[in-house]
Amino acid sequence: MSFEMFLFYAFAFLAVFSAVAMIGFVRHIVAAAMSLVVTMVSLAGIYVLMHAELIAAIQILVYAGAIVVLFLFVIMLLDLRDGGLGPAARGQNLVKAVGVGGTVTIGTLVVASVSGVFSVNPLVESLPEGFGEHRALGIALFTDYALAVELVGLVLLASIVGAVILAKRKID
Amino acid sequence: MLGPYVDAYLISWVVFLPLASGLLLLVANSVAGFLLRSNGLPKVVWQVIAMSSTSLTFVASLFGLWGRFDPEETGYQLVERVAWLPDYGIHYFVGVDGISLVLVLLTSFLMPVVLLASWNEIDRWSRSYLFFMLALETAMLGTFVSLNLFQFYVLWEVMMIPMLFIIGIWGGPRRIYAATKFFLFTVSGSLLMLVALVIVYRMNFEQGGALNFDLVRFVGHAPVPGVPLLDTVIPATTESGAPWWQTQLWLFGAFALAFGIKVPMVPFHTWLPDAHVEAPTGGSVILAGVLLKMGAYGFLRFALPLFPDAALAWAPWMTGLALVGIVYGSLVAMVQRDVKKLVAYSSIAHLGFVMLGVFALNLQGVTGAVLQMVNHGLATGALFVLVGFIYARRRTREIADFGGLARPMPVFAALLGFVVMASIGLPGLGGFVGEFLILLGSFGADPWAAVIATTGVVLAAAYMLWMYRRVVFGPLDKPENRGLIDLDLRERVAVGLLALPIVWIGVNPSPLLRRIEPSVSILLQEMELRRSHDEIPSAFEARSQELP
Amino acid sequence: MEAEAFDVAALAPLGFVAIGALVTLMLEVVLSRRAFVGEGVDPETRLVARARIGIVLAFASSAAIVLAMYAAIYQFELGFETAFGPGRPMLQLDALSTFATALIGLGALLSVWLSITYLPALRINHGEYYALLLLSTAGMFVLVSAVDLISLYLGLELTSLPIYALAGFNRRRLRSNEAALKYFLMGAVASAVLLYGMALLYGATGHTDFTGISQGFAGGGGLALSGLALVIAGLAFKVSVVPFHQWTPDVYEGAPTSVTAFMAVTVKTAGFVVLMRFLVLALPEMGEKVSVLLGVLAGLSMLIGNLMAVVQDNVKRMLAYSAVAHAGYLMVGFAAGTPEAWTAVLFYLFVYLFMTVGVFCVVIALAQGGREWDSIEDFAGLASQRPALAAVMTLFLLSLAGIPGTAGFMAKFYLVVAAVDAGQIALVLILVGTSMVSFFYYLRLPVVMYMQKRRQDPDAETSSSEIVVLALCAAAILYFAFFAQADPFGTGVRALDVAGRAADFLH
Amino acid sequence: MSIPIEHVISLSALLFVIGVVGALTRRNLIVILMSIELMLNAANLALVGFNRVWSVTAEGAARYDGQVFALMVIAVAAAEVAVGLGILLSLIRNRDSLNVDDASLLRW
Repeated sequence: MSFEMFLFYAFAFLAVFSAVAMIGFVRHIVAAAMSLVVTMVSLAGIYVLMHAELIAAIQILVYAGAIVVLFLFVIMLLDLRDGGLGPAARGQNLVKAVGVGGTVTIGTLVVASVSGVFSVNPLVESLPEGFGEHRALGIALFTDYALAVELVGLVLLASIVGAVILAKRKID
Repeated sequence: MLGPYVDAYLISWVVFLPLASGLLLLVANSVAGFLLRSNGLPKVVWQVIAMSSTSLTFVASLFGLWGRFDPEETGYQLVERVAWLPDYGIHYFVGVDGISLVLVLLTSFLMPVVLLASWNEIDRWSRSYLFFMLALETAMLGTFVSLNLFQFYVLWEVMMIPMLFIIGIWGGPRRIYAATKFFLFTVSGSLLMLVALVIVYRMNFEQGGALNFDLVRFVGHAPVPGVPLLDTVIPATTESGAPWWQTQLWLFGAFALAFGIKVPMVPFHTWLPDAHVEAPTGGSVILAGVLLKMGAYGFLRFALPLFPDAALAWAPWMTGLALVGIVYGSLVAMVQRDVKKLVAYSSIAHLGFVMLGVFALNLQGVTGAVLQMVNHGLATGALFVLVGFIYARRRTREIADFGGLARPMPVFAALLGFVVMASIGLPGLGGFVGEFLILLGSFGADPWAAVIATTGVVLAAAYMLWMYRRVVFGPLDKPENRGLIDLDLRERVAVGLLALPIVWIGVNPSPLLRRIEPSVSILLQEMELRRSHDEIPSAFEARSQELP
Repeated sequence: MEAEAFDVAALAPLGFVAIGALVTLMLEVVLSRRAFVGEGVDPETRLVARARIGIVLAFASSAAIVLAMYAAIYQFELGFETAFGPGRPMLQLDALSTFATALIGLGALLSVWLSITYLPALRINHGEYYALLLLSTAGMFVLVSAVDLISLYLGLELTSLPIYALAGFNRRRLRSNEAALKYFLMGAVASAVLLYGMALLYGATGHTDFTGISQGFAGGGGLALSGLALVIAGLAFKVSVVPFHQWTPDVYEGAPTSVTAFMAVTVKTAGFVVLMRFLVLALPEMGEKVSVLLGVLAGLSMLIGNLMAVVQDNVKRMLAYSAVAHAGYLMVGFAAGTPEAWTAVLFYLFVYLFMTVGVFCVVIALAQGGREWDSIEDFAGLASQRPALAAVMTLFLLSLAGIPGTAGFMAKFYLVVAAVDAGQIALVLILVGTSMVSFFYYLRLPVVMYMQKRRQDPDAETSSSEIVVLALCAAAILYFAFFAQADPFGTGVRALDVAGRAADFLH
Repeated sequence: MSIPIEHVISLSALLFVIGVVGALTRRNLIVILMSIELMLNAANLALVGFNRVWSVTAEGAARYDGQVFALMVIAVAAAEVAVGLGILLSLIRNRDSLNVDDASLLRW
């Protein structure tokens, strides 16, 4: 097994483990947020392995740097004494069980179908020079995808306005 | 000045005149208030407007439609056809034949009489009441003259809305229940008919016809007499390889459900007693006089000619249901203590007769059925009017609360006696001719059915006369009944107007029969022509070549 | 696909509403600065000032929307047809997108007018309301012209995020908070599911644009099919099709009524249009399987929507289930999948807009004293007190029920014709059967309005903006009941033909 | 040698399922939000992984559909969290609980 593969499995294990920890067995909500950070960072590592350096950087910047901080900020704001989690995943009723089962089935289906599909389009071994680096991706973003970037701007504006009006302390 | 327009669109004038004056009523109050600076006008103004417009409608239909109708000519007359939704083959398409003519006359005649009879009955929102009545009249007239299936369906459903409000707002104590039940039964029953209509329409298109909802093929200026209805070949059964929903049996069933509920035939009759008992007098008369005829008319105009094979296959069952209706209606009527309910159940029995005549599928039977529709409209209408009068005086309709009314109210007693006789079918009055023809036709189709139906005649005599005896004769033992005032002039005129045609039809039915019979015989020919014997596809081609 | 030159003019409708959103935001700040100098202003003055600012903002938003609609109609008339984006096509300008843009604009415009007096009545008159509404409208404009998964996803989020906030706009009311929360949680899960489906589709086909997907889709394969299923599920959530409808009643009930009206008509339109475009462009030969899947969704929606609506006591909740049922009727058109069916679906959406806005406008007209009058008892005897309001409400409900003489019937009729034509008899029978059920609950309101005694006596009056909306909706319903395909006033426009032209986007 | 795409997608599917399970079974609102983030991350992983498969056009030029998509998703995720937490805060002001089951005014 190459070093690359080793790193992949290590990151994969970390990601899955901390994800399960987040939804499963941590006791305090801050610990859950920390588990989320670990997952995010592991995924960033995997992105690097897959020649997506820019994504990896942004993943860490936005997720670890902004989103999880936002979570922590709200947790702090709420001042939860008991960790706020209560008993771990209790009493799942039938509907939820069916939902979970269905999703797992879909997931399994996906995994099962993956092998067949990719025989037609094998992994490209020789990537173009500088694939996934910030320069190439940046050029793509502001030429082919400029419209999408504009739209993301609008989405962010909408979320700012929405969040402000909802969270503002005093309104008349 | 308007002469040419009136000539060319005679039917439309008759149909839309009531609605126009109804809309006038709606806006008139604010306009009058604005002009006269008053808080609206008294009720009598609105009543006079409504009265005169309905009377005008009757006069127009009498002199215009009846006067210009040529009994010698078969097929539809006074036809008008204007594109409405042309891409879907939907036209505003009206015309009359003998069958619809008499029903149009019945409707336009009943309406002013009803308004006269219920002059003092409505004491709140009377303007809205009059509007609903007038809108109802337009919808009913429009339904009778429709020659486009889609237009027919629209008016058929729209008709229920004013009736819903008339029962629900101005009805008796259980009016909400009755109105809702009436509306849900009749409107939901027709939905399947819509699907069947659309299926027939698609089949017509798939067989190379135009996208067309018109009932008759339109050639040049007027439909050619005896032209086939919708050139569609509809397989009788699935044996021809058609999917089940494209067969006559199923399609006829969908139509029969809609019409059967409206008639009402027996398993679907439960809405009728409730609606009748709770409705105000005007609503009851229109309901019994006109709305119930819609079902039977629908069978004659649409279900039979479109699906002749299915009609034949269903005929024994429908006859059976009609007989059940006659016997059941009569028996239940016999045990009623409420006069209005008794009349309601007698309607079920009478309509059973009509359906019996229709499904005899021969000339006498069907002609008798059409005639009986008119008679029932007049006689039962008069009964409801009289019941309304007595209810207005005593606020009760229990038979037990009356007795000996002949003494304080002799005119009432005499008129009630006359109407009861008409309802039973005494020779010399209208009911006799109709029932006789139906029994004759039914005997030709199935003697046993005629025999069973005859018991219905006997039963009808029994419960009607028994009711009459208990109400009018006997001791005048209730103190409240002593001081009853006899009918005043308005009331006498209203009932008298209804009595007039009853006598006329009984004495001289031939003007009616002369107009009904040709249309009925065309209808029966049409059915025979469209029966899907094996040679039908070739017959279809031949017909298609005949016509441009 | 050869990308066209990037034509900024094509973005005009989107640009107008986006700029309008920014302008209203700025305007609010500027105006409130002038109105509230210092903290010492008494609350009464503040309220009056707020109401005035609200009117200005409403006019500004109306102007933006009207400009956008004008641009869209202009583009529709000229018959523009380009796929555009600065490099690769992201959005498609064609008859369908311009038609839907105008339609959504109309829904947004009417919602803005509904809000003018409603927001002060509930004391939630903040300028951000209009900005959020405009941003959401912009998102829907993107959505209906999206021809790429990326723009579809972004459009969907831009549509949804402001509506989550709008649903919770009445911050003092717990119900509104919870509605927002519920809508947000379920919506976020749904969009994550949608996103995952998109990722799978991309993986299976190697493309994110619809035409590329249709080329790569050939033969399907498990990956592509599961991706497709997830995408359909995600979109079905937005248009509240069973079994993805659970949010609908709570959000309809909890959100401020003007927001409910807005999302009921516009999100549904946008969702169905994008679903239509996705199905037609990405799956040109929509297989039997997809048709069956859509048919099942349609049948379930009609059954559950109509049955659940019967037992509701709250008018907004009842209308929510009726919305589920109507989504089911529309899905019948999707299961049929013929050009006539698309025409019928678009016409239905057009008519649905008037009926729904009208109904919610009546609910709004009853709101007063900071409270909604939205239980069925609150309508008792309305006809004796506000006869015109009761009359138009009856008209809207009859139209929703599909009684002839209303535009709702014509819409249903065209749908039935198209479905019969496509041989979907089972679905048509379900449609008809459940319509019978629907009469039960649509009839309840007219019955209580006309046939029961008035219990409460609020002395509210219908404001002029509400009268305009009600009159417009009622007139449209009556007009299209008889002239869906005719042109009695010589305008050269026939509604059904317009819908047909819009549905002809595939050629 | 590079990482087999099947493994990447399996990892992504696993994370997605974990996210769904978390969103459906946990009662704490913040944890539900985190689970939704996990789902979005799973989709991102799939997008980036698939971009590795579809990385060049027929002419040999680089293609970035998946990576660009992933970038957009990251931005949108941030926006979503902001709105979600805003809703949470306004709810908490009216009711002092983070538990979903306490949202009982409206039936779930």
